[in-house]
Amino acid sequence: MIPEWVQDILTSKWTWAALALVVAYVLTLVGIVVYTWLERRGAAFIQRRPGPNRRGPYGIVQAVADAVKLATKEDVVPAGANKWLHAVAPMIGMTVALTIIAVIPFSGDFELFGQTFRLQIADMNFGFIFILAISSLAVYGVALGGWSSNNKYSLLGSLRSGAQMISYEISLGLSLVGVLLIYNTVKLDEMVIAQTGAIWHWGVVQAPMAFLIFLTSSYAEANRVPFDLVEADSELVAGFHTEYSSLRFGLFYMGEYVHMAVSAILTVILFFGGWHIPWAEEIFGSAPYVTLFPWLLFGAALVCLVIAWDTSRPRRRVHTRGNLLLAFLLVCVAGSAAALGGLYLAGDVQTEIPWLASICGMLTQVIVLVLKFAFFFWLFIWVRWTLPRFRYDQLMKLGWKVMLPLALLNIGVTGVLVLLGVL
Amino acid sequence: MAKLTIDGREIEAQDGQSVLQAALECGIHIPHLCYHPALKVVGSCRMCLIEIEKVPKLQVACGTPVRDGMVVSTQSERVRKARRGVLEFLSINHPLDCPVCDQAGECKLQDYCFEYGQAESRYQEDKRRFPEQDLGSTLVRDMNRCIHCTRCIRFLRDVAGAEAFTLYERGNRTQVGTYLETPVETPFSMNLVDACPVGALTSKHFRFKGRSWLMEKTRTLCAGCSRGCNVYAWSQKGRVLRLTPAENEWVNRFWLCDYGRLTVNDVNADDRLGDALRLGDCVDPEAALDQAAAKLKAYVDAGAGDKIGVVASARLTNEDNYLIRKLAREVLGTRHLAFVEGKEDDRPFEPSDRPLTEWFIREDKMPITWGARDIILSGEPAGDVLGLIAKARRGELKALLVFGEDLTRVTGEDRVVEVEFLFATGTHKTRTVELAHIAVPEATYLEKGGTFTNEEGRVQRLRPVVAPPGRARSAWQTARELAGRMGAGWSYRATAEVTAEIAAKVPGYQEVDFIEMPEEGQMVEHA
Amino acid sequence: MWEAIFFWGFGGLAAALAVLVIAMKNPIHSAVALIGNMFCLAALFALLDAHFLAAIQVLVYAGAIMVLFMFVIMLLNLKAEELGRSRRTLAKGLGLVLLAWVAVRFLAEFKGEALALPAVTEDYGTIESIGRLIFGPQILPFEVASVLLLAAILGAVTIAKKRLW
Amino acid sequence: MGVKQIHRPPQNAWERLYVFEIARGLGITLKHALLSWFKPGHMPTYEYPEVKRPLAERFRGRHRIRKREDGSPLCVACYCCQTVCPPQCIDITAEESDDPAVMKRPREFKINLLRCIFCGMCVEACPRDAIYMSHDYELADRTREQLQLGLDDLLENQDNDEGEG
Repeated sequence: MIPEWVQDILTSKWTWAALALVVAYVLTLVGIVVYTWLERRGAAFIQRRPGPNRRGPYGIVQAVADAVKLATKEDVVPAGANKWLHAVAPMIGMTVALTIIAVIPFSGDFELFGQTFRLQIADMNFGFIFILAISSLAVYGVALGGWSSNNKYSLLGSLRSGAQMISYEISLGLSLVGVLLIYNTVKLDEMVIAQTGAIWHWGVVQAPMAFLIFLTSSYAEANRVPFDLVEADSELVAGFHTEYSSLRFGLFYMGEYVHMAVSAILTVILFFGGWHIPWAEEIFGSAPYVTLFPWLLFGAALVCLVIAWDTSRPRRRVHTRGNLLLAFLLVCVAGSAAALGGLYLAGDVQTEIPWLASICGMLTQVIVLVLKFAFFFWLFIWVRWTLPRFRYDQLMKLGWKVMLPLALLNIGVTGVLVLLGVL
Repeated sequence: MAKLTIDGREIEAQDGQSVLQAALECGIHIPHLCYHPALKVVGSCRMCLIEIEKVPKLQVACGTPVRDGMVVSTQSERVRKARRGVLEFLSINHPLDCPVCDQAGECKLQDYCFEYGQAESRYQEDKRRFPEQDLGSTLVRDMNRCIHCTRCIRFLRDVAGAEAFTLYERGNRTQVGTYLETPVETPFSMNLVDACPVGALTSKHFRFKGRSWLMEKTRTLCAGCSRGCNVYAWSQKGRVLRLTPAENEWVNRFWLCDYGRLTVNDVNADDRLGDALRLGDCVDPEAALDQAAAKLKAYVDAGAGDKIGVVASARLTNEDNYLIRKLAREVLGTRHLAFVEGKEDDRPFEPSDRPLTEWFIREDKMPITWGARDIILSGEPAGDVLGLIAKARRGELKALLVFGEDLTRVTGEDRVVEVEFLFATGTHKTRTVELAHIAVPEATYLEKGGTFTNEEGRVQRLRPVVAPPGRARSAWQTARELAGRMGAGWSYRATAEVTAEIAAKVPGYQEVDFIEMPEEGQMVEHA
Repeated sequence: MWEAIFFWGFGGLAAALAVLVIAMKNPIHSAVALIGNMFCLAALFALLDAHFLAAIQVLVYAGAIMVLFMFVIMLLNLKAEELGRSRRTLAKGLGLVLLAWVAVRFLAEFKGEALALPAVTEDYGTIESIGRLIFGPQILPFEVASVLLLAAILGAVTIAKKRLW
Repeated sequence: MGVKQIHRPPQNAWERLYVFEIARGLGITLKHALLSWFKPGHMPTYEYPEVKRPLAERFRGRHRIRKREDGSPLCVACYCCQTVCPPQCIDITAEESDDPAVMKRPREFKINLLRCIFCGMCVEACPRDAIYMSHDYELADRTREQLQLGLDDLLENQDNDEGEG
């Protein structure tokens, strides 16, 4: 028989939490490949050029090549640098960004073999405070990285970004307080549930001011344009990561993308109903996500077919042949998805195979969440290639003289409205 | 003395001088093609036309003697127009092949056409065409380019003493050449290339090797014989391509013999020594000198310094010989010092108007036989090379130092004396160098500075033209290195320092000044 | 099992980092060690079910206060030679004596028995219960503390700025 | 030095709100992104290795030397190009030609492309119009030696393109 301690470990919540962490982190890191690809091609499209389109279908393998290039570069530690902190700083940035993923609910509750599950690593009763606490640590990666490089530009960049992150953290936190008052909870999953139903239950409708402040502050927190003064290259070379190369630079780089991903997903969960589709129950009945799944499958099959058609045809100007292998694979996927969808539609799965039904429902929720997330991630890129960079005094002015009073006002107004029973 | 005015300048000229000579002397350039200071005046090119006040027609400057009160204009519009006309006539048959012509860049016709000529010729008819003609081992004639100035004819007839060239045919068909196209057989044939103002006569040796404007021109000396002719060495990319005579009224006038010109082939030979040799192996010269010095020091320390023989050479410079002597006498402490010298020549030395063949080339093919006698002997008993070799053969010498000479050429045998230690320096891979225990490379006369004392007792300055191959250096530097490694505190850094010491120590050389030496050289008294 | 591992792990780390805070010569290293120490403390709070306190610990101390500390240290940017060599042997001796005294007292009190602590209630450590405490019975000290902080802010501004308006 | 005053157009309240102006900007960039996505053929870029940008008539690329009808170089080794070359990247060695009408021809004609500044002075200077600059600009290679053009390199691929002559 299995020894008792092994059973202990297997049944412990810690074990499953650790496992979920590993899965979530691996998926996040894989996601970075897509994010960088999206950023590069997005930037290219906005600038009317093709961007990376050589390696792999639509150039997606280019991101892997970038990673390999980064990893195989020489790891330079500048003379006079504080070696230990220089090594630790990029890890802090990355760790902080990854840690927040632990509290994000990716789906609602679903039943499986008599137990209730939810795609959330840590179900904390103080979710958003945890997020604030952890993201407040992100300053250290930037500050220590800049300081330990023994470079004036790095130090200036890190001080700038430190001040920027602290300033905007306040308005970020305060904007969340208003949301908190509306949802009357601090648990992220409960916040999502609070947005069920009509679209005016969504946070963005109920607290538009909080949404704007949150969005702006999260851009500033992620050091993205228009708040990327940290790496204002004309002034500071590359800011705090001037002296970083190889994988250490890669960690900062990936940290930024994970940060963006976390911000985007939080935006969805706090203001855009998380995995919910508005009026889902009204339209699709009592188990809307289970019912919706086959349609999603068909949609996915359609997308696969379009991509297959697109990759198999020779391209104008680009003198590369269509990717027939990929097209073939995609057609296969599309075919099997359609078959599965048909099968699902034909049988009454909800009553016959309840576990499959709940998994399908869960998958639908994840897909909905991912689609919403994709838009907000794209928004990061979109904004980056649209807006110019702020000047530092404008940045501070905006943070302290506009965002902070607005956030405080928002709390007051929301509080009054909640007391009056309007919200 | 005559006083005349040229272009508004008052100048004085000697009676009997032509206007052209007087003008050239005071730095006024009148274009001329057929005039050459050493040749008789014919006035055939009509290039030097000048306008003289109160003379109705334009006159040739080369053929008009100066007269007191003459007022000459060399740049008036009338003169310029006349010159343009002359050039147009000269260019009627002259081909436009400057790109392939060796004379381009130093061609007077080209220069004058550039200055006075018009770009387009009014002459529409065909130019006359001749094939190139081989004129013996040194010359190529291209009749197309000839402008019939007859400088070549005059040089051969009046200066070289070989009446080989003449004008034949008439008018438009006039040609210049040898009778029945026989080759030119004179040891001064290449002077014709210098004499020709255009590219009608070109040198086979220099043909297509380089362009005059790309080469560097250095005034130095020829080491072909004891005359010590002044030459210009033309070099490009570290290689001397040709030697041309430099004017020196007291030595070689305007001329240089073919033998002297072709000594440059020795310098460019393939068997030059660039690295040290130790019994056939290439080694680092520094290490070779270390070993040689250690060996010699062992002899000296053992009291066997006098058993070392030292052979200097009249092929080297005064400075080389001086330091070789100093090395032998003061560092090694040997009496056995000899030098290789050239043949005696009892003909008078002075340049004269007699044909070049009678006086120019000296029998003594060593450049400084007389200088070496002054410096190496300095009043001490003469050392004879053959005597030294004989001593070595008898076993009286343990080591032999040979500087810049091939002993097999002296003895006429294919072997060098067998001694315990044979050290040699050499410019080429000679037998001596190959058989030496240690041999180091040596620079030739075009690769080093120094002074030559010619047969007449004229000290002239030799200038380095190109860098020596590999790690070769002058014999005086080799001597300095050896002495330095043996513990002598010599501090010569530059040739001038050795020359200064020669001036101080060698009788008769007091006046010699390396830095301030005039172009014609300085005379010393042979002891 | 896991809780024990985490407790001893974070506890040991917290103690080690606390020692490093005073042992490190480079003030930045000390500051980093202090941040780590606070993080470990937060973890210990979390293990004690005081999640809110843990989050606030990280948010306020590690995330805000230490950042300002670090900025000051970074801007001073002391060189190794300026830091000099600490030679306060008296202080060190006194510290050791005090430590020994505390240890002796602690062991004398503890005697290896579990402390009798009240059981954790359902709402222990939640935001709601803490909020009720702070804004209920503890409202006076809370407000006094905030007035104190306000006074400190005003004082700092008055000292730093020569002309206020 | 005078001070240049820049007068920015005054912003009205709507513009000062920024949010809508930002949205307008986003709209513009989105328009471009969508155009690029759905009409990739209309991008003003060239997919370089496969598609080459049309070159100007006067483009100065790698040198070539024209040939006579019998295939020998038109060059007569006059050294004019070598003389005029500002970075001195041309190195000619002349020799006697077999053809008495030609007289002189290059034995070696070396161009150091690493030194060449593609100024075209050699083309200007050439009295025979023998040297010209082709439209060949893909000159990367793996070793320095491969970028030292010799006579054979200069004579090959004559018909490829005709540059400035």
